[in-house]
Amino acid sequence: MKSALTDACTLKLENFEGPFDLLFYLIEKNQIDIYDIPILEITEQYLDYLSAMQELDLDIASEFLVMAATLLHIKSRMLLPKREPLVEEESVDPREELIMKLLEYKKYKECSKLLAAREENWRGAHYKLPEVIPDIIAQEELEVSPETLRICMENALRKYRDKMNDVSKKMKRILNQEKVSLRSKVKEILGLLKNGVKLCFSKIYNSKEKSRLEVATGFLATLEVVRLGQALIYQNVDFGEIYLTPNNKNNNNNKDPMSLIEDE
Amino acid sequence: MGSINDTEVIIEALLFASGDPVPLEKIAEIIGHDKKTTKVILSNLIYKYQNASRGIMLREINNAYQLCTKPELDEYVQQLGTVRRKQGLTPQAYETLSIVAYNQPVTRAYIEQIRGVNSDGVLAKLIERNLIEEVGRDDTPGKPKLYATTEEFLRVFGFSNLKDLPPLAMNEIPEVYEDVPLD
Amino acid sequence: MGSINDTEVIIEALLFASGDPVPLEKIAEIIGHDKKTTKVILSNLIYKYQNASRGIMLREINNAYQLCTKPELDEYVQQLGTVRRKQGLTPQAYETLSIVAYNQPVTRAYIEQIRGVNSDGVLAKLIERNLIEEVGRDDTPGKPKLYATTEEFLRVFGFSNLKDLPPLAMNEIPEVYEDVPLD
Repeated sequence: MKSALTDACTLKLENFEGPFDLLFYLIEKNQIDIYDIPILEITEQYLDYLSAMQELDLDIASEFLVMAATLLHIKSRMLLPKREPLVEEESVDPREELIMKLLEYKKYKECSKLLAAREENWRGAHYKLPEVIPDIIAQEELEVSPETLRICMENALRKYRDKMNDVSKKMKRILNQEKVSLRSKVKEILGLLKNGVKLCFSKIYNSKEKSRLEVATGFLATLEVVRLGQALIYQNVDFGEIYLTPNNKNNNNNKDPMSLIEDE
Repeated sequence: MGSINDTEVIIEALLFASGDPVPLEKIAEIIGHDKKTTKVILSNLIYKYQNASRGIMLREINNAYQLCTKPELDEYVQQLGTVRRKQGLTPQAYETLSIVAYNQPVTRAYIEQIRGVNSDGVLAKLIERNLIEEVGRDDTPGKPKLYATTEEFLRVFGFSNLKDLPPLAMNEIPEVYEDVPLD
Repeated sequence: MGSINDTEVIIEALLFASGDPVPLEKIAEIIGHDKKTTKVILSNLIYKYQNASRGIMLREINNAYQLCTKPELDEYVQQLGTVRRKQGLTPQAYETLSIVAYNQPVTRAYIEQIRGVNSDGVLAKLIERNLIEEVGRDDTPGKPKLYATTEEFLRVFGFSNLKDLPPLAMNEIPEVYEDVPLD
């Protein structure tokens, strides 16, 4: 359906910046008193515009739809039979909020026309590009001192050496770790067992004196020594002390037990 | 046009060479007067340029001074073919700009509340044209950005400073709201 | 200064807006006079500007006309220039400069190895200040640039030559090879 209305507002539609703008257009077109908006009439016209927009397949911004809902809501409240208000506050005109918003909007709408006119006028003023004016370099001497130069160099070198030292520290760590290798621990235990005494695990690898790594490796080494048949292990209670005694019945007595451990 | 004294001669040379606005302090420093005296000289000069048979005029923008051609001579200047005709703004832009100008610094939410419509795009355009700028964040939840007009805004709309903005039309108080019952 | 008539007003606006010289033909076309009349008007205008209390003058260059500031006002115009103050060296600049000074000629890679940070920016600053300069390229893969200190460096530090650099007391540097306990 292509109505006269559709034709009339084809050009206009896209120019409405928002629902207020459209409402204003309707108010001005109908020469309506903004303080006494005939809500029935305006709502009808507003919805007509929206359907015209739909006919034209224009995207209707959600704000327009929200306003439509607001108008319908106000309309329904206006249509309700007037009851005796129970409290004074309830007698508020349902149009009040809308009117206030429209008035606020109107202020800026009018101001924007004024700004547009001013801009139009001042657009004719032309400015000149700046001339090339060289920078003034203040003739101040740099404040420098040869000693600072020396100190900076020494500090830089010190920092650099410290960094290098960090690397050697790392090397030390690696070497230390090498000391707690399984192999060395096995050797250590075998050495102690040669004396033929009963060993207390917690005495050889006291966690208060040795590093965690050493205790752990020591434990693995203990198991390894048992596996090699070089020692017997027993523990009286769970989590109790672990004892180690030389295994005198082992068959490999003639061989060097160290040769049985694979190289790590 | 009255005689221009030496100080005015120097100021003309300065402003011509600069092209850009020159701050009052800088002019005062160069001509060797205090700021107050310099301001009087400049105000006098603005008047002289305006009323003399001159093609150029003197403008004050945010306490800085700049020469430009008189807007009414635009038709001739356009014929040079070298100056680019600046495009006007859209109605949305003027509308948004007036809300920013009179309420600055202002959040996007405030602008949208008055306009009743999403204003992301138009704000971006105004920032792009250097008419408004972000000036910080509001101290409310979400810390929304605050916008204010720029010096370019003053230039484009022919204001010396924000005090030049014409007063906003006050709403007449509708009768309906006048009979608020007294408790 | 005599009165400037409308034609002269237009010409002032044109020349101001253009900044560059405007050919006689163009001016004639815009003010709607023939070239001969226009030339008379312009010659008259040159004289007027010269003798009036004006900060700007009109000059003819190759049958084109341009406004410019009067040369005798140059001392004032120069003061518009931004004053750049040389600041002292930053600690980074000092450090880099000392590495260059004591190890020159030196590559950027060497400097960065000692400093442990990228030194592009600080090298550029030192070159800009004319304290160091490129003196060739190293004969290693990639042919990196070599830097050395300048004459300006010697002058600023008050050295006669590089032998004046204060000797380094590197013995003070402690050897740190202590055992580090595990955990």
